[in-house]
Amino acid sequence: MKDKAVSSNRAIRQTLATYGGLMAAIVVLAAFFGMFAKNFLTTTTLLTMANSIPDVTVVAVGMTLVLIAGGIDLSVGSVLALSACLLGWLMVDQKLPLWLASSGAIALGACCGGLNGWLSASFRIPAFIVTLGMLEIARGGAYWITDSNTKYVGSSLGWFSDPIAPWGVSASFLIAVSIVLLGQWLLHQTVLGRTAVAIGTNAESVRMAGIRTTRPMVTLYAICGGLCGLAGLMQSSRLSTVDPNSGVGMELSAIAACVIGGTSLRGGHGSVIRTFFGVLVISILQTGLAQLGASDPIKRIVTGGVIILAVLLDSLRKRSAV
Amino acid sequence: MKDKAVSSNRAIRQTLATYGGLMAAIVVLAAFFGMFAKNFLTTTTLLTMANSIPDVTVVAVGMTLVLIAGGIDLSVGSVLALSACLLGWLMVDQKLPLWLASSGAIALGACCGGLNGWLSASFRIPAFIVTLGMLEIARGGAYWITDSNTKYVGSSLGWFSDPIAPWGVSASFLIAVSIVLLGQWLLHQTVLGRTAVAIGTNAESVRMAGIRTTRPMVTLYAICGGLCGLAGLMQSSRLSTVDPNSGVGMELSAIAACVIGGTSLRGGHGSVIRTFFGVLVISILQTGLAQLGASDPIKRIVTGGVIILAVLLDSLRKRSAV
Amino acid sequence: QPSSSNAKSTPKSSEKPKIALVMKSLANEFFSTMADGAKQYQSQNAQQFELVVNGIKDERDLARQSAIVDEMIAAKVQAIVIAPADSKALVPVLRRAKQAGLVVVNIDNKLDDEILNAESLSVPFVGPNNLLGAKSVGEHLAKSLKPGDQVAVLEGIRTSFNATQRRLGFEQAMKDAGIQIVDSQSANWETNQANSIAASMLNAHPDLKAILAANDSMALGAIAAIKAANKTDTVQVVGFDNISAAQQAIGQGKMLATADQHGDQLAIFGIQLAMKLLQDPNTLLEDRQTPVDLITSGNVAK
Amino acid sequence: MLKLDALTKDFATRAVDQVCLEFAPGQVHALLGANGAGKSTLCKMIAGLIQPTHGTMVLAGKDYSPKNKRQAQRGGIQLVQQELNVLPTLNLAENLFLSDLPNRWGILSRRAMHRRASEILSEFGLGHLDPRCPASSLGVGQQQLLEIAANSWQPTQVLILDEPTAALSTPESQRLFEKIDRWRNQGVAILYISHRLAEVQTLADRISILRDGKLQGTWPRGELQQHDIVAQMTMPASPAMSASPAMPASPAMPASPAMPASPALCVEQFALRPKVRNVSFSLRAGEILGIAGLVGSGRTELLRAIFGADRATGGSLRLAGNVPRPSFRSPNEAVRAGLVMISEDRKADGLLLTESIAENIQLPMLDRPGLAGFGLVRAGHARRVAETYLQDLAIRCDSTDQSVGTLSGGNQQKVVLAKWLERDGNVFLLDEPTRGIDVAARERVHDVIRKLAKAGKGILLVSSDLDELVGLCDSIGVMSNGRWTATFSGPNYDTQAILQAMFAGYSEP
Ligand SMILES: Nc1ncnc2c1ncn2[C@@H]1O[C@H](COP(=O)(O)OP(=O)(O)OP(=O)(O)O)[C@@H](O)[C@H]1O
Ligand SMILES: Nc1ncnc2c1ncn2[C@@H]1O[C@H](COP(=O)(O)OP(=O)(O)OP(=O)(O)O)[C@@H](O)[C@H]1O
Ligand SMILES: [Mg+2]
Ligand SMILES: [Mg+2]
Repeated sequence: MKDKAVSSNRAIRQTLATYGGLMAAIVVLAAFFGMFAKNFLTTTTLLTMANSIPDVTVVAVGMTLVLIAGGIDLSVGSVLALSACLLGWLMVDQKLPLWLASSGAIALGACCGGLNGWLSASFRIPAFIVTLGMLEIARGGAYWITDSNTKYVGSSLGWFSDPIAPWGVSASFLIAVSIVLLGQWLLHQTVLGRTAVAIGTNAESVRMAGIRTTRPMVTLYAICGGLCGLAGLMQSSRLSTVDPNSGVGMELSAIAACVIGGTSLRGGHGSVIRTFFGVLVISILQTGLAQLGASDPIKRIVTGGVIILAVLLDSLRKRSAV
Repeated sequence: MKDKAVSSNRAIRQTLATYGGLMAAIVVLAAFFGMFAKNFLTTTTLLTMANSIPDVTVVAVGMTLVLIAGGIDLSVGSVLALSACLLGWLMVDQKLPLWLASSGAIALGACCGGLNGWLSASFRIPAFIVTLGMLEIARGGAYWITDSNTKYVGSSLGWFSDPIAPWGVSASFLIAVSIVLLGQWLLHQTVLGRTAVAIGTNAESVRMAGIRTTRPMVTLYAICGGLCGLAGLMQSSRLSTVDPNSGVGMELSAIAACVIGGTSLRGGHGSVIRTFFGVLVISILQTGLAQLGASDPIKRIVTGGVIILAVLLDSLRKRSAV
Repeated sequence: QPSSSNAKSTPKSSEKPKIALVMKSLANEFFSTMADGAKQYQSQNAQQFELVVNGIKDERDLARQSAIVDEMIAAKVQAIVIAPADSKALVPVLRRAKQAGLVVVNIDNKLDDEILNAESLSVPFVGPNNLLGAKSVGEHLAKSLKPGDQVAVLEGIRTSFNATQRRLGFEQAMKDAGIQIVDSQSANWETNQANSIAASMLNAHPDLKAILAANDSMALGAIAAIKAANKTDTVQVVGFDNISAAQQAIGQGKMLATADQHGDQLAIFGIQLAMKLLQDPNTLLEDRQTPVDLITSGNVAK
Repeated sequence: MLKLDALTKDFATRAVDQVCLEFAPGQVHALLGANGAGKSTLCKMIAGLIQPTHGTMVLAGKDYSPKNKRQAQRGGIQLVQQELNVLPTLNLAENLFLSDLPNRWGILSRRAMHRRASEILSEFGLGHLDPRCPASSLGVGQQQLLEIAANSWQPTQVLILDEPTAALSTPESQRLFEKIDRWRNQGVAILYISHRLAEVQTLADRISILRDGKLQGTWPRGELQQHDIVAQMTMPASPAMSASPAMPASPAMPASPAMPASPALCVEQFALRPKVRNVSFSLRAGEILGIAGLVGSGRTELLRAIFGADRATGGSLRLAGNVPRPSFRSPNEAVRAGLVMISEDRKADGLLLTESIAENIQLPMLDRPGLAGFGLVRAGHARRVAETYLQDLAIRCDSTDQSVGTLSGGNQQKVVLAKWLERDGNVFLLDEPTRGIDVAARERVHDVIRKLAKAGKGILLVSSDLDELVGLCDSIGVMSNGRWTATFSGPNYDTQAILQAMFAGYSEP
C-alpha cells in the first residue's frame, strides 16, 4: 500500500523491461556513430533520418499486425509500388485532384491486402504463397500501369514530405508516428486487435469459441495493404516520382524490423511500438554506415552482425531478467 | 484379405493422393505451354529445363529440411554466392585442384549453415533474424572475396553440368535428383529426420521429452548450408563464372517451392519429393513464359496467379478428398 | 529550413573539401571499378579533398539512394558526385542538395532534362553516351551477320535509363543492317536469369544467330546457355561494360565484342569537375561526354 | 529410495514450500491437494523439468539434482505429465520411442520398432491400433494412454503419474491399476496424483497431502477417511475458497422431479463417418443427459459434429421450437444459435495458453455486439468479470493477468468453464468438464451444472467418470463404437448394465 510511488516505479520498471533492451541498442549504436562519423549526432542528421523512415515505419506497422495474427505479407513492397503507380497515373494522366488520387491509391492497396486475407483465410492457403503471388502480380501491375517507366509527379505531393517549418520534421513523419500509436492502440484496445492476438496464438481455440476468423483476417490484411498504399504516397512525395520498382525487398526489411522488435513469426506476440524501435535500429545503422562511407562488403557484414547482436542481447537480457 | 491387389491399388491411390494435385498442375502447365509456345514440348527444351534446375532443387531440399524442423533459412542465396566465390578464388587465384576447392566451398557453406543453427537453437534467437543477418554477412563476404568482380572460371568445372552423352542430362541433374531421394529418405528413415519433424511440431514437447534439440538443429542447418555450397558449385559450373551477385532472392523461390509442395512454414509438415514438384512447377512456368516471349508485366502477373492457383487447387482437392 | 543553416558552411578554404561519391551499386564490377578509380585518385591527391563513397544494395532502390543523398547533406559534405539510379526520381533530392549549397555533378546516367527544367535545376553531366556505345557494338556484330538473320536482345532492368539507351542502340544498329530482332526480354542485369532466358530463346528460335546483352554479366549467362545448347559455333554474343570476365571470354573467342565506358575514369572526371566548381563556383556548367570504346578480340586487354 | 528435503519453488508466488518427503520402493505414494496446491510443480522438479529455488534431493544415497529430463531418466526417474505432449505428426511408434529411437548408425530400425511398439501398445490397451498410424488420429483418452506408455515402458526406479486417469473411463483405469500393481511388485516407487479419491484409497500405500505448497502430512493406507482428506486439502484453505459459502452438504441431489417437456435439442440419425453412426436422441430443456462410453467410443466426435466443429456426414438436428435443420457449418453458427461447447482438449482447442485469464474468459464475447461497444474492448470490465469467476470457481492464481499456461491443470480447466459460463447459451455441450478438477471444486462445478439445468438449459454431459454421471444426470446414454447403444433413466442406475452397454457396440459386426 505504498501506492502511487510504488506503482509509478513499477510502471517505469515495466517500460524499461519492455523497451529497455532496444533502447539500449539504439543508444549504443548512436553513440558509436556519433564518435566515429563526423556530423552524425547533429539535428540535421537526425531530422534527415526521421524524414526518411515514414514509409518503412508505416509498412512495418501493417506487417506487425499481420504477423501477430499468425499471417505474413510478402507483397508489401509490390503493393506499395502498385499504389504509388496508380497514384501517379491518376494524378498525371487522369489529372485527378490530389485527394481523390491518393484515396484511390490507398484504396487499391487495401483491396490487394484484403484479397490476400480473403484468399488465405477462407481457402486456408498459406499466407506465404498467397502474398508471394500477390508480390508478383502487384509488381506486374505496377510495370503495366507505368509502362516500366518512372513517372515524375512534380511537387504537388511535396508538402507531405517537406519539413514543417518550426520542427524540421515532415508531415509524413508525424503521420507515421501517429500510425504507430494508433496501431498499438488497435492491438490492445479494440476487438479486432484482441481477435488478431487470439488467432495468432491459437486459431483453433478461436474457431471453437465461435468467433469468426475470416473477417478479422481480411480486415487486418486490408489495413496492412492500405498502409502500404499510404507508404507509397509518402515515398512518391519524397521522390516527387512514382517508380514501379520501388519497395523491392521491402518485405524483408519490414519483417526484420518486426522481429528485431520481438514480434514472433509464429503469431500471437508482438508490439507495434517495439517494431518502431526495430525500424530505428535499422535506419540508424544504415545512415551511420553511409556517413562513415564504409565499403559495401563491410556495410553488409556489419549490418548482418549488428542485427543478430541486437536480438541476441535483447534475448539474453530478457532471460537474465526472468 | 484380398491382399496384394488391394494393397497395390491402395499404394497407387495413396501416391495419387499425395502427388496427384501437383502432378496435375505440372501436366496442365506443360500442355498449355506446349500449345502456345514454339518448341516447348521438345526434348531439347525439357533437357534444358532439367539441366537448369539442379541448383534451385538442391537448395530447396535443404530449405525443406529446415522448414520442417520449424526453422527458416533466408541466407541460402548469399551462402550459395559465398561458397561459389570461395570456389573461384581457390581455383583461379590459389590454383588448388578442383576436388579440394569444391570440398572447401561445400565445407564453408556447411559452416555458415551450422553457425545459423547454433545461434538460433542455442540462444533461442528467431531463425529469421539469424539467417537474415547471415544473408547480409555472407553476401558481404562474397563481395569481399571477389572484390565485387565476376570471375570467369572456364570449363574446368564444366563436366559437372555438361550433358552426359547418351541421356542429355547433366551430372548436376542426376546429383540433384539423388539428393531429393536422399532427403526424403533422411526425413523418414533416420533419427535425425524424425527428430526434425518432432521439433517442428512442438519444440517444447520435445525438450520436455528429454531430447536435445540444439544438435539436430545445427546438423540440419549445416546440411542446408552444405547443399547451398553444392548448389554454388553447380551454378558456377553451369555459368563457367563465379558471381558474387548470384542467388539474390533465391530464398523466396526456394521457400515458394517448398510451400507449393505443401511444406508448412510453421514446421512439422513437409515432403522433399513434393518440394521437387514445387521446383518443377516454378521452372516450367518460367521457361514457358520466356519461350512465349511474354512481356515483363505479363510474366509477373501470370507467375503470381499460377502460384496461387496451384496451391489453391491442391488444397481444394485435398479437402474434397477427405 | 536546413538549407539556410547549411549554406554558411560551404567551402572554408582552410579545410579540405569533402566530396561524396554516390553510386548505384557497389555490388557490380562496373561500379566497383569506378569506386576504385575514384579512391585511387583521392589517395594521389589526398591533400586536396576527402572522399566518401556510398552505393545501394539494389540498383532499383531509389528511395535508399535518395536517402543517402539526404544523409550526405546532413553529413555536411561540400560536393556530391552521383551516378543516379534513376534519371527522374533523384532530381528533387539533388535540388535539395543544391539549395543546401552543395556542388552537384551528375555522372554515368544523365538526369532527365525535362525534370531538371521542371525543378529549375542545372546539373552538369559527365558520362558516356550509352546509345552510341551500344550502337557501335551492334554495328560490329552486324558485320559478321547477313541481313535477315535472327538475333535476340537481353535487356537490363526495364526502368533503368541505361538499359533503355542500350536497347535502343542495339535496335538501331540491327535495323540499319536489316537484321531481325525476334525476341527481346529483360534479364534484370543478372547472369543466372540471363542464362535461363537465353536458353529459352535458343529453344524457341532455333535459327538464332546472335544474342545482344545489355551488360556483360548477362552476356556471360548467354554464353553458358549457348554452350549448353551446343551452338557455340553458330550463335554469337556481344555485351557491354568490359568487365574482366568478359575480357577473358573475348580473349577465348566466346564473345564477339563489348563496350568500355572507362568506368574508372568516369568518377575521376566527375570529381575533377566538382573540384573545379568548388574552387570557382562560376565555372561554366557544361556537359562532358566521355568516350565509349568498342572492345573486340583485336584490342582486348590480356 | 528418493528423498526430498525442504524442496521449494517460487514463481510469482511460492508454489511448493519446504516439502520433505520420502518414497520407498514397491510402494504407491499418493499425492493429493486442491488445484494449484503444487503437485505438478513438485513432480516437475523431481523429473528435472524445472529447477527448485532451494532444497535438495537424494536418490539412492546420492545427491540428485537433475538439470533436465534426460538426467532424470538416467537416474531412473520417469514422469507422465498431466498435460498431453503427444506429437500429432509422428506415428504411434515414434511417439513411444521418441527419446530413444531404435537405430543403427542413425538409421531407424523400423521393423523392430513397430514390433516392439505393438507389444507395448497392447499392454496398455491400445493393441487394436496400428503403430504406423499418426498420433493425430487419436482421441484425448487414447493420447493419454499413449503418453503413459511412452514414459513407462522402460524399466524405472521411480515412476511419477500425474493425473493419469483424468481422461480415462472406468475399464481403462482398471487396466492401468493392474499395471501399477505389477510395477509395485517389481519394486518401483510410484508417485501417484489424482483427484479421484476413491481410486486413491484403493491404490495407495501412503497418502501425502499438499495445501498451498506446504506438506500437511503423510498417512498410511486406510488411516484417512474421505472427509478427512478433503478437510486436510481445503480446511483453512485459500481465501477464495473459504470466502464463498461452504460446499453443498448433500452432494448427490438429482434434479427436480418435474421435467419441462419441451425439447431443447433433438438429434436425428447423426453421423460422422466412420466415428459416429446414426445417433439419435433428444434433450429436454432443464435436463442433464449424460453420455458414457469407453475411450475412443466417439463421444467427442458426436459433440464436435453437433457443434459444427467437424462437418457431420449425415443427419439433422432441431433446436427448441425450430424446424429440423442440417448440422451447423461452423462453431460460429452453433454459438449464435445458442449452443455452447466445452471441449475436451483444453491445450489444443480450448485455451490461448500464452494469454491472460481475463483475455481467455473474454474470448467468446469478442464478436458479440453491444458487449464490446464500438469495436473497443473494455479491459476493466473483462477483468471484473474474470474476478467473479475466480471466486465462484475457486481459481487459484496470482491475478487475472496471469497467463493461462502457467496455471495448474485444474485451474486451466476452470478457466475453460468460466469462459463458456460467461458466454451463456441454451444448450450446453460439456466434454469432460471436470477433467483434472479437485474434489471440492468439482462439487462446485456440479452445482453450477445443476443451476444451469434449473434455469432451463439443456445439458449434454460427456464424462469418463461414471460416478459423476450417476450422481448428476437425469438420464444416461451410452455410446459404444460410434453407436448409441442404450439409454438409462435416473435417479437409480444399474452401473453394471451401463458398463455392459459400453462394450456392446464392439461385439456387433
Ligand atoms: N510457470 C509458472 N509460472 C508461474 N506460476 C506457476 C507456473 N507453474 C505453476 N505455477 C503456479 O504454481 C502453483 C502450483 O501449480 P501446480 O501445477 O503444481 O498445481 P497442481 O497441484 O498440480 O494443481 P492441479 O491439481 O490443478 O493440477 C499454481 O498456483 C500455479 O499457478
Ligand atoms: N482428428 C481425428 N482424425 C481421425 N480420427 C480421430 C480424430 N480424433 C479422434 N479420432 C478417432 O475418434 C475416436 C474417438 O476419439 P476419442 O478417444 O476422443 O473418443 P471419446 O469417445 O471422446 O473418448 P474419450 O473422451 O474418452 O477420449 C477414436 O477412435 C480416434 O481414433
Ligand atoms: Mg497438476
Ligand atoms: Mg472424448
